[in-house]
Amino acid sequence: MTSLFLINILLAITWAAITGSFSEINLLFGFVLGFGGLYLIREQAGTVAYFSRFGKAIGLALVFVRELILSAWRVARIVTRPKIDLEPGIIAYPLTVDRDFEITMLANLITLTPGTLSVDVSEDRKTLYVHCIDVPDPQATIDDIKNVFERKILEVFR
Amino acid sequence: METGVVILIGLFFSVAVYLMLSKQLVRMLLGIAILGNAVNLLIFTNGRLMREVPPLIPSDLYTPLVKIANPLPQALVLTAIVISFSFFAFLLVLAFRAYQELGADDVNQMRIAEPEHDQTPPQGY
Amino acid sequence: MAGSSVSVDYSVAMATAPVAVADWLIVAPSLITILGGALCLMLRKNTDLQPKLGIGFLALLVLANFGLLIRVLDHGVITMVMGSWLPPFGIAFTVDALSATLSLIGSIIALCAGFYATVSVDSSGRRYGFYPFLLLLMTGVCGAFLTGDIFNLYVWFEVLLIASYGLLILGNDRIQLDGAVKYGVLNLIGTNLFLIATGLLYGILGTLNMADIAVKVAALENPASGTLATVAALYFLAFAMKAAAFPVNFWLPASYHTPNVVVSAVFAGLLTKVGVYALIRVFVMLLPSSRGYMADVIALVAIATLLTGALGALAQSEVRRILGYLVIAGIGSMLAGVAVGSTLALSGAIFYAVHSMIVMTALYMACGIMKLLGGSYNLRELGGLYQRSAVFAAVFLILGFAVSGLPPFSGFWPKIMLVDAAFSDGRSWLAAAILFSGFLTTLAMGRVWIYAFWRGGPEGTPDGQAVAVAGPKSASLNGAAVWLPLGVLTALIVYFGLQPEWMLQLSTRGASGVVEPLGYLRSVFGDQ
Amino acid sequence: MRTIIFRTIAPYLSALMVLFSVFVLLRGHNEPGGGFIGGLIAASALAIFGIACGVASVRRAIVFHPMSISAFGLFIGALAGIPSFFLGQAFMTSQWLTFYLGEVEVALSTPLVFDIGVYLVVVGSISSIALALEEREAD
Amino acid sequence: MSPFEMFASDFLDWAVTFSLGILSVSFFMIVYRIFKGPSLPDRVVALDMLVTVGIGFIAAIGVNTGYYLYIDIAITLGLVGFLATVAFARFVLNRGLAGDETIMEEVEESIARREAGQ
Amino acid sequence: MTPVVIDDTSLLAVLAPFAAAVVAPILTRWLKHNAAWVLAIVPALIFLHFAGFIEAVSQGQTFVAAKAWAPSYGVNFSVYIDGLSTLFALLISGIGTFIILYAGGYLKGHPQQGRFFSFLFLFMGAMLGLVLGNNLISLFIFWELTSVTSFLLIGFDHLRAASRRAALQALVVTGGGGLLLLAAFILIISATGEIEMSTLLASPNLIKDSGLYLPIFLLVLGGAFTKSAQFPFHFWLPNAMEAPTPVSAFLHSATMVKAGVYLLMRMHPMLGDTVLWTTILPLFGGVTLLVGTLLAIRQTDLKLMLAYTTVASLGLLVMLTGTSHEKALEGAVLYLLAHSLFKGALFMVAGTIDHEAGTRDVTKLGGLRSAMPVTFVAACLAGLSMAGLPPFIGFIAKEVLYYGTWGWPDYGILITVVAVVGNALMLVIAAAVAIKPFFGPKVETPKHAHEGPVLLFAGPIVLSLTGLGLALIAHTTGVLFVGPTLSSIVGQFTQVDVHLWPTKINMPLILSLITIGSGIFLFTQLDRLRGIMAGVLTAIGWGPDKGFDQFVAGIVHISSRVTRFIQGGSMHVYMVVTFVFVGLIVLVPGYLTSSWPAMPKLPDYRFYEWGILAIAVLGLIAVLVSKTRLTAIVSLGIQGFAVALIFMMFGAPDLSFTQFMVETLSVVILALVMTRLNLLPQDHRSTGSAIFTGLIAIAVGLGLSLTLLAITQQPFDSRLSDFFTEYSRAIAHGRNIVNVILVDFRGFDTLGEIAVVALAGLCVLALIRVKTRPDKLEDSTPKTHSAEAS
Amino acid sequence: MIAVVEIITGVMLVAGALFAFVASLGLLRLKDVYMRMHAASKAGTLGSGVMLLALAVYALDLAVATRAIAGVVFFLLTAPIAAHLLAKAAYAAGYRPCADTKKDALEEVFRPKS
Ligand code: NA
Ligand code: NA
Repeated sequence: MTSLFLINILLAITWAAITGSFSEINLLFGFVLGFGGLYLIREQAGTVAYFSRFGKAIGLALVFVRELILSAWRVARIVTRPKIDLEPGIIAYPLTVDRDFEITMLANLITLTPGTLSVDVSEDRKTLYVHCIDVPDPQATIDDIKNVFERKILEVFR
Repeated sequence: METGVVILIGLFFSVAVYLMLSKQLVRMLLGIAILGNAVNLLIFTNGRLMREVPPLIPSDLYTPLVKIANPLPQALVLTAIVISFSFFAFLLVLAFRAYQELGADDVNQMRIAEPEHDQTPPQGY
Repeated sequence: MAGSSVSVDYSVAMATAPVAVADWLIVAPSLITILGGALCLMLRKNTDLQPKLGIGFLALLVLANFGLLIRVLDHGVITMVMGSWLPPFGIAFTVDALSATLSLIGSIIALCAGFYATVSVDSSGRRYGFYPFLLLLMTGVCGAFLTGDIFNLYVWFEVLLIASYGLLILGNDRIQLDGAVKYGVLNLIGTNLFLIATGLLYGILGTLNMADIAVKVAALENPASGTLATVAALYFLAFAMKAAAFPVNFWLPASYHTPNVVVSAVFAGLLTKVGVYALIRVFVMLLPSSRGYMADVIALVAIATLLTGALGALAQSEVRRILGYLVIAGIGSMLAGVAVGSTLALSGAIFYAVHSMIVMTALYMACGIMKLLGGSYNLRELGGLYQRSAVFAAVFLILGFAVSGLPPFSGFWPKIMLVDAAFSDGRSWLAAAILFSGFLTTLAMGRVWIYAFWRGGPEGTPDGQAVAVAGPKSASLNGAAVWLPLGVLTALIVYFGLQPEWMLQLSTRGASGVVEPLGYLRSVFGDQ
Repeated sequence: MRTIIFRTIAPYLSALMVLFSVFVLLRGHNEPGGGFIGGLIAASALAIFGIACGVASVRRAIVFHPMSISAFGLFIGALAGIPSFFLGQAFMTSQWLTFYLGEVEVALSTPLVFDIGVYLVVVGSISSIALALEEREAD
Repeated sequence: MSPFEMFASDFLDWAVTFSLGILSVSFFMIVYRIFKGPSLPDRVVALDMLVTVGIGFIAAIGVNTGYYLYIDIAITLGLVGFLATVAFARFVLNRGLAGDETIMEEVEESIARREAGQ
Repeated sequence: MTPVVIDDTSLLAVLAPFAAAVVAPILTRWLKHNAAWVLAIVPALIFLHFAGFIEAVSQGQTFVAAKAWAPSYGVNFSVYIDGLSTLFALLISGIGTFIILYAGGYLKGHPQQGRFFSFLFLFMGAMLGLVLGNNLISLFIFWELTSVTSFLLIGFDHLRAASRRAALQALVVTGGGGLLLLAAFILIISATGEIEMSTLLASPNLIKDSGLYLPIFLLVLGGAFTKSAQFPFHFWLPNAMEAPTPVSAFLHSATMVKAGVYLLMRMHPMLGDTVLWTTILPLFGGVTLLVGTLLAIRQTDLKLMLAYTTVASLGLLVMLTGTSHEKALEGAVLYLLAHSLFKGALFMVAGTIDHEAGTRDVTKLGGLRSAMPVTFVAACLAGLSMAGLPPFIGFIAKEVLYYGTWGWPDYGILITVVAVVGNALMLVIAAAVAIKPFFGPKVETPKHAHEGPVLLFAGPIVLSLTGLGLALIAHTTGVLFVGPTLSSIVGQFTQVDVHLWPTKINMPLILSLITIGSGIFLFTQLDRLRGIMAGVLTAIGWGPDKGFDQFVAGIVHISSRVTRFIQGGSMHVYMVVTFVFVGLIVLVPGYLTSSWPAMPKLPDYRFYEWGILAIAVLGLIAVLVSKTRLTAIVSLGIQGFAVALIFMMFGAPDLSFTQFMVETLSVVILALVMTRLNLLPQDHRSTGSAIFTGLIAIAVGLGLSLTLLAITQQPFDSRLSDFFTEYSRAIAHGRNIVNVILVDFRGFDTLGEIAVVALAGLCVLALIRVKTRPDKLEDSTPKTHSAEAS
Repeated sequence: MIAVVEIITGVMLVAGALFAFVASLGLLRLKDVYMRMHAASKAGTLGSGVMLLALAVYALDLAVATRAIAGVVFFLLTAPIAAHLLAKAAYAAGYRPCADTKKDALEEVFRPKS
């Protein structure tokens, strides 16, 4: 429940930020609204426990912004080549993380980072299928992901 | 200012009508959607056009200093958009159900209310 | 900073004079129906409570409209400006004899339908909103009759249109879906034309308030200028579609026989008449000169409509479809009034509108009873109803003669007024068409009568013999629910036939109100 | 659509969107926005929620039937015009009640109530449509 | 007004014009993709992209006119754009699984292309 | 002499039958057939009431009574009492009395006897209102009422197709004619400004001077000829014999059929004595007379024979009225009186024979003399009067009318010949009907014939005796009835001297003798005559009666053809027609008033604004050319997106906001719906229809563009928006003017709008949730199935 | 100060626009839908995000800035999900990746060779 409360605070702050007035009345109102918002998703809110690691999430976010810029740059380089010859492929990435939220984060990060795009997660949640825009060596890509993102995610959420 | 938009509106109407004159219910609906836009643009243009200045009053004034876009047509169009959207949604689902039950997308094959071979009226007394 | 902190002269922007409580009657119909509709919609799943609620609100509506009419007769034209914003800026509801009369009759019809529906609409129909639809349909109808703002009129048109969709598809029978597609698309086109015309009119005059429009159009040095002419023509087409006039009447015969019979009854009573009302209001009051130079066209349309309707009625073997065409024929008569445009003609049209509203509704209800008694809507399968119920037979005969315009029933008076007006306007052909259409209608209804009532049984019954009628006397025939509404409407028809004076005065007053809209303008702008 | 990734994020997205919709609604009187747009945003939120987590969970979430919400909106929308009756003013004449909590000015007004009515109607109807259609999908 | 400030404002004007320019170009490229397809997913991606570019466009106009309120429109556009993409994804999925011929043609085509080794 | 205004008793007298109609069923349920005795009091009292006027009327005095009915349309419920109307009122109420009695006996034990009584009374009331009516409109109302009630009476035996046909025939013919009469009356009113018969009669030349004489005359004829069964409208009358005998007696003796003649006589001062009148009326009357008698000859059914002679008599009356010759008119009046009496009596006799003997076929009857003595007497008296033999009123009538025809300067000889032939043949029928069944050897009849009850023979005997009595007091009859009636017909006070026995041998007497002689001869040849006529008719093979069926069938056929053409059931056609008219409407007025816009100059859009417009265009094209509807939907998104950008470009953030949302949601809903639709990908139009529809589309677009352009080139009155801008914040406390307009300035629009949204939601719910029943096409009875839970 | 802001804004606008352009180019040039998604979901998102932030910077207004950031976060959350859903749907529906695609691990999941 504490986590719920936490995220509610978070929503209240978001509200205040959006409306641009941090007066207590507005925060209070934001809290009420946030409560309303959470009420809608009370069933799914089991996952909110992870928000307790809010701090580390910031760090992760930074990494991920950097990666995003890189990947965008890479796309730019690819598409501006006079002749595009790539070896795309869909690889099966064996997941270590097993919680919905972790999987989700990982999948999103992968999508937003260079040359990879999560297509699907296997029913047993053991495998993440990733489309790579250019995979001369699939294993290299897999390791790359393992060492950069999955590790980060694990240390953020465990 | 208006000319370009006016011509565009004409095009909108033409396309809308052309689509509505299709025998295919779905294309008719696309036509109706476009017709809605055409009408909205028409009302909007009737209030005369001016570039960019929205009808908002700055937070430190009671009446705007600069000339603003005509707000009334905007309000009317807003109402019209909402209404045409509601009707569009309804007709869409209606078409869907009609297709389900009558098994036809070609409106000329929808002949249950007015059967092809209609009974002739009774004679005699 | 709050607006209150500056000093503005409210009196230049808002009506500051206190509003008499009785003037809230102007908005009462809209309020009652919206609140009632919303309430019924909230309690949608309580199918037992719904009819009680619905009928209650409809009864309130009738009372309100009655009060409104009284008020109008006492005080002349009355206006309420919504939000107190001075006309032409805010939306004004301006009620004259014409609006009040039609609004009252319409609400009476709705109430009757509400009663009738307790039998003919099942729990599924109630669950999926019969009463909300009916109430909000009335919001649209009354709003359309009472409003004094052209765009607002458009909004009410849409309200009653969407409500009518809901009623039309209630039950989702295949035939209904088919009818609804045609009804839906064609009517949507009609209202879009209305909207286009209104947009253009705003572009020309820069105003939406009807009284203001009337003033500005009158002020134009050339009221027949091209753009205005186009606008007028567009309005005519839009309202003609709404009114199901030839040659844009397709939607009506394609759909009116498809829904639950009580829905047909409501439609027949209300929908097309709103179109006619709008035609009168806009053409006679707002764009008189346009009406002037379009008179011949309108007359032509009227004649064509009269004949289409009457011939169509003769061509059917399904009673509800016959009635659908009779609705159209009636519209022809009203258009004739608009074509001539004199006070006499218009009062004839108004009287006829009232008559047609009542009689068509009653006929469809009778049709429903026919089905309950005889087990079919088809003339080939009907028969022997005369033995089945002499009272019902009498009622149907009265309705049949009334719709044919035979004396001494309500249809007779407007008919002679219209013929008279047509003759004095030198439009003998129009007069002839009215009479001939009446003749064909007599023939059509006579045929219905001899087949469904006098003949001993369905087609093929041996001559001189009576066979047991198909439909077993349905339980739903017991109790007042079906008979009371039909009785009330028939009584009105006979009353207006035997005692036409009141309606005559009312319609004359309504007509002169639109021909000479001075009272209307005064009521909106005050004495200037 | 049964995919963990979507199902995990959707609720939060929806919650954020609902929040945003209320924001858009409340500031509509002074900035672009208002009941209708707010309502549409909220409806979209519910639609996303429904597509991701199934209609049933949405229905449970909003407790009332969407059409009842819509009806309620219509109801208060009409009611909002009535207070002026008691002041001898015309229907829908706006009434303003401005008071201060701390330094924050809170203005309650009949137009606001009306706009909230609009919001509810739109949320109710549109989500009702979306959910009904989505349900067909599911079955 | 210092030369630097003048340069700054000129630069901004140029930047706005430039960005609006290339965004317009992008628009056309996207529209072309929508025309061309070849497959529905391609078109949906393009539509999604159209929304994205639209957001940028709105931002640029916001800078150009100084109406920051356009940012809300941009955000909303983002929201509903996402909804649209989701809906289309769903559409593609169901149609594909339902074996709708209009989609299957496209699928065959994509397979054919694959076989053809393009 | 100006009419004397009298109290409302006469009005009540007219209304009395309607009251009786209401009580009749109750009374009958209570007293069975004996109710007739009580009910007959009503017409008897009416008779006495109007008898009270005879004295004064014979002095040339006239009376009016009036009650305002629909004053704002100048309609009164009023009566005008003069010679003509008095005579008719007396006939109607007098004969009516005995008809009621007769009906009591004739329908004894019939389950619907009560209803029958009320029909009779309704009819009687309508007739009285008609003949006494002073106000044209109220006169017409009663005129149509007679058609309506006769419809009910003729169709009384409704299980038989023949009755239904006859009833419809009567309704169509007489009702249709009524509409012509209505037109005539309305023309009269608008031409003369007068609505009361009395005032019109006061200045009879109003119509002739109005310039509308011809149409009015023809329309009046239309009404009168249909009602009075003049050739070629005579056919409905014999068919009306399907009605029970009392009805026939009433309809065909005194009343309904004579309404036309009444009208002609009533309008004679206003319309008569013109070339048109004196040509057309005698022509049609004469033809009708001959046709009627000849057709009567070939009948064997007593009632039909009488019916056709009624047609003939009406022809004779019209012919005489047509002469506008005073003596002939006097003959007409006498003949009218005589005919009412003997025809009423004979019908009842025929009915009695039918009732007692079980057949009406004259060839199967004979020797009833002894079985039914009283009826026999009545039959003889009436028959002799019909035959025109002394000392009966029929004889006097014949004398006078011969005198009149012979003396008529115009076509005197011609119509005299016609009259002689007609009368001779009528004598034949009289003999056949009144004499033949009673004389000769007794023929065995289906029922064992014996004298009927008093209810049955009271009528015939009284009426036929009256015929005798009036003849015996010929002079008084002339003074009291003929004179006053003639006065009203010719339009000024006239006195006549009627006597039973001719004073000297003169032309009329000779003509009578010829008539009688030839009549008796023909009677001996009756069977051969019948054979010849039958042959002739089968040779002709067609008659207006068959014509009626063809008319009805034809009009129904035409209507169904027309309707199928107009309402073909093809949605596509409906759309095309609709948009053709839209196209015309947006182009034609502009063309007629040649108000095209000035040539516009290219707007100064920035390149990216052009870009937006271009995208819109591309989107539209994409929708048009899209091969599959999926592409179409996506392309729909493009144009909507572009529209939103256009709104933003012209300073409408709220609009573009909304447009973005709505477009997306439209696309979403489209996608959700489409998921389950398997539709034809292509929009296959033939090149021809593509061009045609394309032209329509272009016309609409072009017309609207031009109009819009012309409008936007005019100066704009922005005072509404200025007002909103002025007070949006100052009074309405809102800085977003658009939103303030939506929730405050024009909040009522928005209220309606959300009503629409709510309803749309409900509609869709109903559409999706309510399951369509297997294939039950229409049903208004409560549906048993229930919908899915929601 | 204003000048600096203007410079930054300008730069961000240009950068964002370029990214968006690149994304569109990718949409145009890349071979199959899956590869095009790469372009859209990365460069596109970044481009619009940056331009949104540019507006925020230019506004110099906390409310606007926070809203911009909220918006960007939202995009970053939604873009990959949109791509994922679409890719999954496309693949499930049977759209094959282009011929160059050497390895296809999903092949046996959706179309197992039996
Ligand atoms: Na739209
Ligand atoms: Na109607």
